[in-house]
Amino acid sequence: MSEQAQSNPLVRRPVAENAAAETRKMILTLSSVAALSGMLIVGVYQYTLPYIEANREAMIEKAVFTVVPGGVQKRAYGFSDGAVIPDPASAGFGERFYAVYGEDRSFLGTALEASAQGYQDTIRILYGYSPEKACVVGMTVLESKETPGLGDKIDLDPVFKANFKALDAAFDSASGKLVHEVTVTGHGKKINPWEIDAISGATISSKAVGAMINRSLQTNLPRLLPHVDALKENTP
Amino acid sequence: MTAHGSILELQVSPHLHTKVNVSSIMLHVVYSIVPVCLFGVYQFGWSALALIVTTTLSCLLTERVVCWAAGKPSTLGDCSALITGLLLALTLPPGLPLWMGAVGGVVSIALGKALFGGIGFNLFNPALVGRAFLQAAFPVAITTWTPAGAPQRFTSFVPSTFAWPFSRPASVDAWIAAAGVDGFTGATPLSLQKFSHIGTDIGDLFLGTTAGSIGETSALLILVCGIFLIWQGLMDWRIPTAVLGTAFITSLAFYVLNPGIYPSPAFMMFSGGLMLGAIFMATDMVGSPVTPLGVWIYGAVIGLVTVVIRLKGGLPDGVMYAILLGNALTPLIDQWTQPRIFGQRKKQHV
Amino acid sequence: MPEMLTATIFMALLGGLLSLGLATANRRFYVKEDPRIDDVEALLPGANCGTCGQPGCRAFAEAVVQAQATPVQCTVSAPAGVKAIAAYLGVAAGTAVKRVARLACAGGSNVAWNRASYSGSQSCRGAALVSGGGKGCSWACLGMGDCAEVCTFGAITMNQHGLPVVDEEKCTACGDCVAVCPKGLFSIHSVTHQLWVSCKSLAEGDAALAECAVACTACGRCAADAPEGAVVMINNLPVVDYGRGRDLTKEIIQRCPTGSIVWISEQGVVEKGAAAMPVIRQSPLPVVSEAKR
Amino acid sequence: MLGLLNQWRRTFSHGLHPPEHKELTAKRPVVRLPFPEVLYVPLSQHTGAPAKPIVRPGQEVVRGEPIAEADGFVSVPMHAPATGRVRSFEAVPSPRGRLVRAIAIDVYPSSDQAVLYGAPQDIDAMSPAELILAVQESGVVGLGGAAFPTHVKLRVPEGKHIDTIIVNGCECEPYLTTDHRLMLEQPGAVLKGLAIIRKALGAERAIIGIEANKPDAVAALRSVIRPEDGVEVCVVESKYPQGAEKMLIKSLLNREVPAGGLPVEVGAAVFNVATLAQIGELLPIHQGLIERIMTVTGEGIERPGNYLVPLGTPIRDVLRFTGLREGNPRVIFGGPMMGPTIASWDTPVTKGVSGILVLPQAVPENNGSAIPCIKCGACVNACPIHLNPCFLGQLARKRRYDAMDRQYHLLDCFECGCCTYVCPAEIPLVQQFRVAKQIVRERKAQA
Amino acid sequence: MPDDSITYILLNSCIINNFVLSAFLGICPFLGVSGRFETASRMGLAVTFVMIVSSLCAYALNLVLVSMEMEFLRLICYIAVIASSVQLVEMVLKRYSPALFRALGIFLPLITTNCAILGLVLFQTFKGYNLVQCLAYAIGAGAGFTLALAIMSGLREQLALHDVPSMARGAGLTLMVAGILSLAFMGFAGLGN
Amino acid sequence: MTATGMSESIWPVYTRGLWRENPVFVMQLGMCPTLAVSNSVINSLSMGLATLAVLVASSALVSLMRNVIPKQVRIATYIVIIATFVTVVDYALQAISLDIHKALGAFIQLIVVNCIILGRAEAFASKNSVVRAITDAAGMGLGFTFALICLGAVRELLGNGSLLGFDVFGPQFEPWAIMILPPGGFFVLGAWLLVFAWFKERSARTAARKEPSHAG
Ligand SMILES: Cc1cc2nc3c(=O)[nH]c(=O)nc-3n(C[C@H](O)[C@H](O)[C@H](O)COP(=O)(O)O)c2cc1C
Ligand SMILES: Cc1cc2nc3c(=O)[nH]c(=O)nc-3n(C[C@H](O)[C@H](O)[C@H](O)COP(=O)(O)O)c2cc1C
Ligand SMILES: Cc1cc2nc3c(=O)[nH]c(=O)nc-3n(C[C@H](O)[C@H](O)[C@H](O)COP(=O)(O)O)c2cc1C
Ligand SMILES: Cc1cc2nc3c(=O)[nH]c(=O)nc-3n(C[C@H](O)[C@H](O)[C@H](O)CO)c2cc1C
Ligand code: SF4
Ligand code: SF4
Ligand code: SF4
Ligand code: SF4
Ligand code: FES
Repeated sequence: MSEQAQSNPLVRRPVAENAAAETRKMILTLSSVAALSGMLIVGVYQYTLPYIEANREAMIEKAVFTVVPGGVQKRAYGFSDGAVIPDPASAGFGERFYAVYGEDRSFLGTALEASAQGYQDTIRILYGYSPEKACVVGMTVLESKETPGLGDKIDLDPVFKANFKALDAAFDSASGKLVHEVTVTGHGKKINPWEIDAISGATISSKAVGAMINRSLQTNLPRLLPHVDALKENTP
Repeated sequence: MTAHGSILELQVSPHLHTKVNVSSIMLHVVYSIVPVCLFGVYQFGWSALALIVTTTLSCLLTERVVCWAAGKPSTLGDCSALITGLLLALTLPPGLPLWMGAVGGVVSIALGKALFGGIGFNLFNPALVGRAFLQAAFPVAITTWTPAGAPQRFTSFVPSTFAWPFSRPASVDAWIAAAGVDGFTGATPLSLQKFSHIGTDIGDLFLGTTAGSIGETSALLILVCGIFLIWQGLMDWRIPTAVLGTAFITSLAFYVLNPGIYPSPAFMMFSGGLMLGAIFMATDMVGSPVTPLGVWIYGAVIGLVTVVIRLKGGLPDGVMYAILLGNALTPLIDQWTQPRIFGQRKKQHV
Repeated sequence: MPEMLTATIFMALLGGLLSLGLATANRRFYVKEDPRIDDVEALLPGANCGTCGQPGCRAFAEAVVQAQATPVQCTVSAPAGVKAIAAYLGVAAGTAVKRVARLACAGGSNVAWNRASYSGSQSCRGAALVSGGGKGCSWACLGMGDCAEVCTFGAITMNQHGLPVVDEEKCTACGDCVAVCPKGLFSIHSVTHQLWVSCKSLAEGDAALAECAVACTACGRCAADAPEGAVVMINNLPVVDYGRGRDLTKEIIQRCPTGSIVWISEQGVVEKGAAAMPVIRQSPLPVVSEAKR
Repeated sequence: MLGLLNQWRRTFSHGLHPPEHKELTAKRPVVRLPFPEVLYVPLSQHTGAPAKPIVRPGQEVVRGEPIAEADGFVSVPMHAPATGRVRSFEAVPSPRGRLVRAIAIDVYPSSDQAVLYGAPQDIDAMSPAELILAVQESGVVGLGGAAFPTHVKLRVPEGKHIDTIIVNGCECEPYLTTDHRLMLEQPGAVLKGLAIIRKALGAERAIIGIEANKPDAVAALRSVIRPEDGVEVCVVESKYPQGAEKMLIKSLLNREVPAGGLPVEVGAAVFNVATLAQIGELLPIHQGLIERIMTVTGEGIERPGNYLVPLGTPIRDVLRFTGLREGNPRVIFGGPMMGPTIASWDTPVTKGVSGILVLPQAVPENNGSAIPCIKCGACVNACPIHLNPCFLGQLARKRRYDAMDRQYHLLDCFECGCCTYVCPAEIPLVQQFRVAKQIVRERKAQA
Repeated sequence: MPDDSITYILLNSCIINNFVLSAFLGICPFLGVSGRFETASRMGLAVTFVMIVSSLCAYALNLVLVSMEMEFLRLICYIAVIASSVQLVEMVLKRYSPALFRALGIFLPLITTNCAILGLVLFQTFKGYNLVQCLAYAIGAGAGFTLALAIMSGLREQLALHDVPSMARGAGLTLMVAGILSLAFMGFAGLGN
Repeated sequence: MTATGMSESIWPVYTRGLWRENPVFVMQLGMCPTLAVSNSVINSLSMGLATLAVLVASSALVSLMRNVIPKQVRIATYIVIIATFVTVVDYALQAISLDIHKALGAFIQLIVVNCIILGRAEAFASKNSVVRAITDAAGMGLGFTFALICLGAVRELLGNGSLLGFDVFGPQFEPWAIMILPPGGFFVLGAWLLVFAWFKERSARTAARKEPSHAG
């Protein structure tokens, strides 16, 4: 029962008679533990980093090749003051986009990220844009908390996804605007190629997707289109 | 003196009592709900009737089972479970699969009432707990509307009505199309207004010839039934007044600011579940405050939240959530609005 | 590897800085408190989970020390830990002779008459307000069990005649039953007080018997049989002087005609004197009006 | 104009109006009840210290003779209600159930029972202090029900002044018609008593408050009031508990007696009409209170009516005279809203008993378990004190007495019973509150 | 309303995605300390206070870590800094304002090891909020936490007067009530779109 | 000093956390991750195992260092230790599967503040030998995992019609979305607690019936 005696509260601790030494001990313990932790974390971090990067790469690749059908290769780009820089340093999507190339190293299109507030929380998507066809060619949801069975159909409903197989995104460089704004219509009311047929019962989520694509196209196309040729050449 | 041989009874004063008791109150409420039910059946047909019967039976049965499990005498006699069942049905879309209605009934009574100790002890309106559960569980089914007055409503059931328990209901599109009424999509006035910016004729709203939940469509009928209850002294008139008044003022403010976007106050008042909620649900005494000031605050909160959800939120209607929120706030409201007692001095000691 | 070095140094510095800050603060801002709080806190798990209803372990320790909470309320502590705290705090409380609640009435429904029939909420306090509750003897137990209801320790049960019975094991002498009984029938006594008067009726002789078959008739035999002054008659009731210790013997109860003065054994068994009329009736007496009697 | 405004104000908020049932006896003039064989005069018929007997067993007493003297200031003497012989001191049941000491008097059956005791005294010549003493000697206590010694109310504390005397002729309890008959039959006595009290208090105003359901009483009083009397008769709304003094003061003067305070704090004093009538009759001839009018009524009575009953008559004898129907009755002293049921046929009537109500056996009530409070708020809207009986009731069930006292003003409940009357769940609220008040007081006394 | 506007951040963290009722953060104190309104409201205030302090500390710390490219130390640094700064605040309060300490301070140790705080700083980092947005986020989250706790305590005080079936007494019922509250708060979903 | 004295065998130390002192169902600790990530069995399992790992590792280390750490900084030290292991687990999980990591979201990092871990460190590990500490941690961690799976199973079954991703009810099943949503988490955990309370009450009642009564 030695432990018991040690922590028995009835045995009073000596009060601060040795305060300086105690403080030193405290500092020493905590900083050495912290230092050790730091070491351990760095070690683990460095050990797992390659695996994590590989995982992440695989995930991005999967998403990118879904939204630009036929893609087998990709290259990351970043926007920077009217130019596009290949293989930017910082990780993640954000101000980045991907140029996608097919089997024959031909340029198929780009994959861009967009986000907006949905029904529950922010929805993040990746969509493919083909300068060739002047169309959105695919869309996948990266992150959403929309209601299962309702809002989450934006990722699961094939009918809804079909909207993005060839969504008209013709750009008028003269005015710097889309020829037709991408709009969301009521369920089953889609007539024009630039319209998105909303999911019945999930109008808000559908509208969020439409709005974010529209906004993303509006901001990104002006700075992307001038460099399409460069993208075509810079095959990976 | 034979009478002197009799036994003296000891009773506590007062020795007189009103004739009103809990069962009689509940029974009168049932009487006043029945016309609303009948109108719902007239508008939406056999499917509506089947749903009303299902939820009611489900509530009654659950109540009975719960009493049995707790070893208590049956409390069916006080009719409160009957009200819960009827009101639950009135808030549901007419074509809702019956099995979902039954689930709603079980949840209303078991979760909304029995868990808290039964009648008088429920913190929240049981019928609305049931409906809120259904809405979160089956968001698609509960927003699938069928039009009012469809010609085949008394010859056929809405196809979704008889979905197998736990299975997905059939589509109602064909049935609605068969109604053949032009432009009928079954969308409710509120969602038309919110998502398509299409207004609805106030007269139709008032009389109740629009799509919607079984019992919510006719503002007129609900008003009449409510006035009957108020006249009988069985309902607190201040609550509906506060709810409707606040809703009116708030929506008027929005409307005046931007008549192009926001609907008129009249539309607000007569559309959706506001009237039903204000008259039959917000007034459930168990979940509403008892203090004079508290009652007004409670009503105002409900009115305000309803309008805010309708105009600014993601859902077409927010009455249910507003009332549940009002119920949740009731204990605090009651605490904070204790009346000044007769002759109370500013600072009182012993 | 430079990353590893930076990180290690960074963390060491951070750790050092924080602990230095805390240590200085600990000394600069030290506040003196009841040392027991620290000790109880040391015995607690320190999870600061709040499950006990107190905002953290220290607050719980404070509450326990101030007796506003009981150690069991900490669900994280193992039962043994709970006991340790209780033991730690209990040391100061000390130990004493066990005291229990005793009832001064034996007028169950089979022996005591009713004068009128009370129907209303089944609460002694409530009934007592309605013309005394209808029992013939104004001092009698009403038998609706307020005492059993308030006893947090479940020490009181109502017997078949509607009289409360105290389980002396469970009784903690908290006094709740004493406070609640409208007729003031309970009092807290040391278990060594074995001589017990189980009646409070101030009525005398036949008047007392008319209401209850086991009432004290104020005949004074117990007082006569007791050593001088150990039991005295005051207001038609015997009063025991418990200070007389050994003078109080079982002999005193022997000649009591109704058995209203009794001897309670160490096991809590109630013994009546030899002369006491046995009570045969088990079923409740009917409610009768006075005219009939 | 102001009068019209006042008319509007002549009530208080909340309260209720139960069926009156007054038609049973309202038209029946007061009849004298014959003397019983034995009278039991309890020594404690009033609030305050019991009187001290000044007779011995076996002693002969003459009707009206003092038989017990006041024990202190808050106490009054007793007078023999009939000529006879003191038999013994006995314990008799009181309405509250406790046994109390009473002087038992064997009534001489052959006596003509004339009041021989007493002598005229000149009221007009007496000073207020002398008047107060005279009121005490007459043994008069509040006949409105509380039986509070009237002379105590006449001694106004230092620094306070009573500007208005309110005469309480409301009789808001259902069934009772005692005050109603009295106002019809003895309006003069009421006025005379009022004049005496007014003199004793030096009050500027006097208002007689009568509920609107007694227009004949209003007329009777108005007919005897001379303009120079300066007495106003005001009609107040028929509503229970209009007769409670706090409510009546609010109705008539629009003043609120502070919570926990006395009427004197708002410069008012309230007297029941019967109290005043007795003072008006007894003081000039220096006699004591020996009998009172009471309504004996209810569905259990064969011959309901208003009777003049000698104090100390056991109800057995009262009911023998009025007849009692079969069944197990509830016998209530006072009105149905506040009166207690009594537990023994031997209970004698006392000064505070304004009526004996006999109701048939009650249907079994909700014993506080079948249906709990449904928070309908009816009680909150009925409580004239603006308490929250709904919360008080819920707390009482859980024995949270301290919270009831500290947060919900338990001690201000004056047990009018409005809340219980309206409660659809039939919860015995007042009973719970009485228990709670008792316990809270006990706890406070201990602390 | 743009989803990074101050108003939206406030609304979102307070009502739409209430920390307790829809984000599941800080459930332990929510269940434990919601028995009485007194305690609950003070706990709410204390949490709000700690949230603001932590949010600011974390914002600054993150700047340092990012500039040193040591994001992998984020978690450990956050928790260490939050814990120490809160403890420091606690000591200062105890010394200099016993009244305030009584009111708020005693809650502080409980709050340090509470998901809501760490959750807040982690989310604000993920969302990349700037200083003002961080502040708004902390205030909104704190207010939402207080709101949930206050409502719950009111309901539980009321429940203490009810004849709840014996098996439902305790955490089970509290969770059910929380569920119903969470249902009610679903009504605010999509607000501000 | 714990509590449990030395004479006790190791087995009860282990089983205690599983059932009698189950951290979720009995002690009601670590509720946030319990509710937040239990919307499917796989998430529950991953979270449970992650917590288990952190719990065991930190308990072991705390127990090892129990005689070195000064009292004043013990909590701070524990937190640092725990945070270290959480970070380690976080990276490990990212290396194993990003999908699961994403599903668990910030709650992996929030393991740091899971009261169970600090509670066990302080209440048990800091006062017991390494072996006992690890046993206790394993018991608690498994108990936590068990509770999470109890929740996850119900929520996944009703909310998605599947178990561990396998379709159970067939395509016609209408999922109960509420079960995946926040209210569902509260309801299911509440329901489990009610079920346990019911069992406890029933067994207490049968026990009381067997026990001879004292009174009499
Ligand atoms: C519990 C619940 C969850 C919902 N989830 C979503 C959602 O995730 N996305 C969405 O767009 N609408 C959602 N809604 C429905 C919207 O509030 C709104 O009713 C719908 O977008 C209207 O679409 P409609 O016009 O096609 O009926 C939800 C509704 C409820 C009751
Ligand atoms: C303890 C006590 C003291 C009182 N003192 C006075 C007093 O000084 N002056 C007075 O006018 N009335 C006094 N009263 C009488 C009350 O004002 C009131 O008339 C009496 O309690 C009966 O009123 P009720 O029938 O409305 O209950 C006193 C009453 C009590 C109980
Ligand atoms: C609820 C309630 C109702 C009362 N009703 C009457 C009444 O109808 N008539 C009456 O004279 N006194 C009534 N009283 C008594 C009065 O409050 C007050 O005590 C009395 O008028 C004082 O006069 P007294 O002392 O002469 O009796 C009532 C008291 C209470 C508490
Ligand atoms: C005016 C009024 C409205 C009512 N509204 C409802 C209601 O909306 N939902 C419900 O379940 N019960 C309602 N009831 C019935 C009853 O109060 C309810 O079953 C209780 O909540 C059960 O404790 C209502 C009763 C009255 C008198
Ligand atoms: S002892 Fe007192 S409290 Fe207990 S049952 Fe008898 S009268 Fe009631
Ligand atoms: S209430 Fe207290 S004193 Fe009375 S029996 Fe129970 S434990 Fe003993
Ligand atoms: S009895 Fe008390 S609480 Fe009830 S109405 Fe009267 S004063 Fe109010
Ligand atoms: S009247 Fe009765 S049921 Fe209504 S609130 Fe009051 S106590 Fe409750
Ligand atoms: S796990 Fe305890 S607060 Fe979140």
